[in-house]
Amino acid sequence: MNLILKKDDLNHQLNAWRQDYEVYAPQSLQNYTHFLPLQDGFELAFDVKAHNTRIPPKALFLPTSEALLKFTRFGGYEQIPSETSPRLIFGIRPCDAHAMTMLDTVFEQERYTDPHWQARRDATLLVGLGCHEPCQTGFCTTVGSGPFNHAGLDAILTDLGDIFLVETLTEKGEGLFSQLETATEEQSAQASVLQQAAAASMPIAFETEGLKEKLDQNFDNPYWEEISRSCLSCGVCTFLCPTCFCFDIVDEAQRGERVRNWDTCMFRTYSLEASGHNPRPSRVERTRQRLSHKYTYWVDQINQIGCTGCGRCVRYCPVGLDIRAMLRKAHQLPSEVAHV
Amino acid sequence: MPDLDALKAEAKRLLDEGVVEMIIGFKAGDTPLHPQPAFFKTVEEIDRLVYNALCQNNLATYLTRFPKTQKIGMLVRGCENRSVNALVIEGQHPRDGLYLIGVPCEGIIDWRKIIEKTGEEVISVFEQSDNTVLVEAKSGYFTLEKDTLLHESCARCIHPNPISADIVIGELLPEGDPTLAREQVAAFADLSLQERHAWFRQEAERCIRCYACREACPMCYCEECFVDHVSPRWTESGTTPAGMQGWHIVRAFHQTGRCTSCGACERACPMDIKMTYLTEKLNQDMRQKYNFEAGMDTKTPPPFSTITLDDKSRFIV
Amino acid sequence: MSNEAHNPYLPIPMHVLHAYYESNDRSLKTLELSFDDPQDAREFFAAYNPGQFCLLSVIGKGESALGVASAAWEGDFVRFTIQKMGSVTTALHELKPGDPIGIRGPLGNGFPLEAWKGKNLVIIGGGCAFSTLYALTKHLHHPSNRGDYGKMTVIYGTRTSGLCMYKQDIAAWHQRDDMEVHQAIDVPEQDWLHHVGYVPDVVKEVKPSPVNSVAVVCGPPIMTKYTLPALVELGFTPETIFTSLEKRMKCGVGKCGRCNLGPKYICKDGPVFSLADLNDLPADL
Amino acid sequence: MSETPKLVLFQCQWCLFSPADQEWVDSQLPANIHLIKVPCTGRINPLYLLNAVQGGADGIMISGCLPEQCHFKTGNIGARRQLEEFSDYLSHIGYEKERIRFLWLDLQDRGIIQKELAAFEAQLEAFGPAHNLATRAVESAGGANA
Repeated sequence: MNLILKKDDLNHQLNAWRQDYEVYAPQSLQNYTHFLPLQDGFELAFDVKAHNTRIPPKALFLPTSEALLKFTRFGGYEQIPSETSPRLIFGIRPCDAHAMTMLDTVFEQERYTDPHWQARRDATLLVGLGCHEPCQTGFCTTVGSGPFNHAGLDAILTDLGDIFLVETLTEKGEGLFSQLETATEEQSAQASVLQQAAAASMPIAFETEGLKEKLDQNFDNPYWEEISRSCLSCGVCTFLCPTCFCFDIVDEAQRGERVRNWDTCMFRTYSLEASGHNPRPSRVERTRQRLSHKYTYWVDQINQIGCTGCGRCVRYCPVGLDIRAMLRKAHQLPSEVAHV
Repeated sequence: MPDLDALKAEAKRLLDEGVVEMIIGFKAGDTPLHPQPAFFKTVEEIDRLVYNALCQNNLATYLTRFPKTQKIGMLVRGCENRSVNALVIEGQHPRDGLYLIGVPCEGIIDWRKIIEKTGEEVISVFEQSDNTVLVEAKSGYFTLEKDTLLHESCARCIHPNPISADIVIGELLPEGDPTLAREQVAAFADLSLQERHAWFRQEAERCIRCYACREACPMCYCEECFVDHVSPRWTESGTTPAGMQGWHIVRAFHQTGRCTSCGACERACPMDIKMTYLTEKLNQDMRQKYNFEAGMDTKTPPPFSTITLDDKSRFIV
Repeated sequence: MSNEAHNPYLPIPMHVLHAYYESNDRSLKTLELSFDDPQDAREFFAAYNPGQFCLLSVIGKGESALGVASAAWEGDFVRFTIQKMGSVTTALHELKPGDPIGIRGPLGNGFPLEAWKGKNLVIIGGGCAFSTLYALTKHLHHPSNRGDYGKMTVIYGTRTSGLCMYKQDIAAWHQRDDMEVHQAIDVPEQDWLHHVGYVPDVVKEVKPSPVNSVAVVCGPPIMTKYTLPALVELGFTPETIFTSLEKRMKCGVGKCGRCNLGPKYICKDGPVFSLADLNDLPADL
Repeated sequence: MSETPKLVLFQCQWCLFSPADQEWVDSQLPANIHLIKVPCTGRINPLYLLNAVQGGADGIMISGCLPEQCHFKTGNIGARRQLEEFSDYLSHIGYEKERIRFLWLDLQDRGIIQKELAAFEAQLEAFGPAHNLATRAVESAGGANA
């Protein structure tokens, strides 16, 4: 259902939600924006250039560090209860919301479900804000997402100047906006034109057809060495990625906790075994893992590219590596090399 | 700006005559604000060499990746030249296995400042001869003063000229004013203890521990970093206050007497965390206490690895 | 809201029942652990299948993934043989009977025992990786299981005779008439009555028949690398050769991403894979 | 200040030449002083100090030998260079320089460490507890390593 939220009423609406939810929205932190809980007198900050918050909102579900267990005095373990207070994330961009649905397939599985992730996901509503002016480094339309993609969202807003057009996408989302008046047909049509124009204005960054096969078949190609030559092997691309989820589990003896921290396949120590053997000893193998995971392994697993094109890795790479260029280059790889 | 053609000609000569096997330089990036470090092995590849004020990485960080027997040519600015010297002192590459193509540096532009000033996405950037930068953005052109775009560590740079390059391309620049860096440290030291701590905490606690600062730093070449050490675990592993602060405290301290104030750590940080106020404090201390600046030659080891009995007067507390 | 029953990160509380060295150089130690809560034991053994692994957890040190080295019928305990390697395994070596310990598991899928019914089994192991094969052999020895399978051939190689694990049991196996046991060491030793040579060579020498057979190979990567082609050469098809993979693991339940191998996670999709599976996966080991 | 300051003493095992002093340090140290004995002050990694600081130590005393009296020739000199700089550096970001005190003992000295520790404690008491960098959640100072 399409509704109208006047921009003048936005703060009022957010405050009304604060009665029932802890409301997170992008606010400015130093030079960038970050999802922070709204306090009295809050000021929203939407990054006009990058659109996205610097750290993807996955951090609200999988914090950079969190305690999994506490050690008890007598050599036992105590669970840490999962957060379950109701939360609402306002202003999440469609690429980030789409990523949440992919991460769900990792954390919520039939056999094993991550209790912390699940509790937070179940307790959280996502209200998205579409990007009517797509960002420069983003390539959402290329990888099957889009500036107004609905995946993972309970409602999505389209900026129509003085008003937001609200499209409620789930029952919960409808409940959030039950007070609003319905949009006119013209308004809906106006939004729809805008949405299509936004998607159309994004160039196709690379061809995805046949990409998986190319990468699959060229596991040992010098291509990987070429694209990873200037890589520093830091964790910027993966930590800022909305679909990267790897973590490390570490015992903090002094705190008496078992914690999990974000980790990344780009670190040397990530796959280093106690024996000294490292399956991915250099930047070549690590870059291959990062790209292959997103562009072939995810496709095998859930039939979707594990990238939503948010463009953070491109924008913040300290050496200016661009995954789009890497994948364009991948198309020049030979197709019929036998898999070794 | 140095003459790019002269740079390329020299680079081509080095490869052509077999003086070096590879040249580390920059090539145009895939995005307008990010030229990429590049490794040129053939004369033909040199055509893609670029050098401009947006080249933000310290190329010396790549040096330790290559075998010590390899003959390497490298484009060096003032700070990179000194980083190379510091690495040579620490035995990371023999100096005679290197050919340094020096470029006097007018300062590195912080791409974030361009975006901040234009307020929109940038399509291309041209440096102009009158010390301005012409930025083509979505809505039109902006002319920006280059001095306002410089990265902080470049704005207070003391040694913009390569000091021991094998060849220098371009006119040497006047030395920078050493008081700027000193004043900056002094200004911070003048704040109250609580203010200084509040600043430190606010910076450190945005850290996500991606270690881009470590990887971008030429002097961080340890096989195993102290944070990766498992037993004993030196600092907390995650993004707890102790973990984040511990990382920033020790990362900078490990650079004592080795840091060349290039600022690559700060430029690499995805969270815009300030770090040079820490390293600069240590650099100033080294200057004052031991009259030492890192990388000024390839012989003098840093103060922490020179121990003399002359120190004894300082023992009287 | 409690997710007590579902938290896959919570170890089962256990105690060390027995701890003894397995090899003469003290690099291998066997721990037998008993459950603090009988309910945990029931749940564990209801789910357990040889070939599965557990994460052994030492407070303050971390967790280490180890294959289970006991069969369910042996009693209400779980056995692990641990090679001293990193900080966690060193801490595990220091445990004494009575010490508390936590384990998570059984994890992974174990050997496809149902599918193997009616077949001859060729069990090939090297070094400390033999532990899960020991569990398999023990499982098969139980009278209610033995009849389901055909001929059993065990080939077990170690670097030296002193490194051979489960010596008493293996000595007893030589006496059994329902199985064939071939032991091997890498270099000759005095009084050694069995094979001398590397496992792949011993396999070629023993020449197990591929007819109606499956082969299971567990050993160090270099042994596996050469044994798999040797089996193919003997006529085993990729679908009848199985091996167990190892990689660094943290969560053990397919979340942390560490043991990712192509589209699979070794922890939840493995650790047992057939050679046919492996041929479809990237060589990222 | 009513709270007793939490103190960590890093002691070079050679610096107390008098058995009586060493005996006092080994067995009669007040409960608020955590002793970490090291083979030489040169063995003290700045990370040890950081660990103490983050663990909530209100003060750190490093006792070692005078120059030319180091059992390992120059361990103390190297230590002084590094640790003094480290304490300078910590004072830059919130841990007062005065909270890290060096005590260089002559082999002839007797009964000095007791007085120095008492004086240091009095000074720290006047300072109050050090909260700034005490970010590690532990109960007691230096308990981090206990």
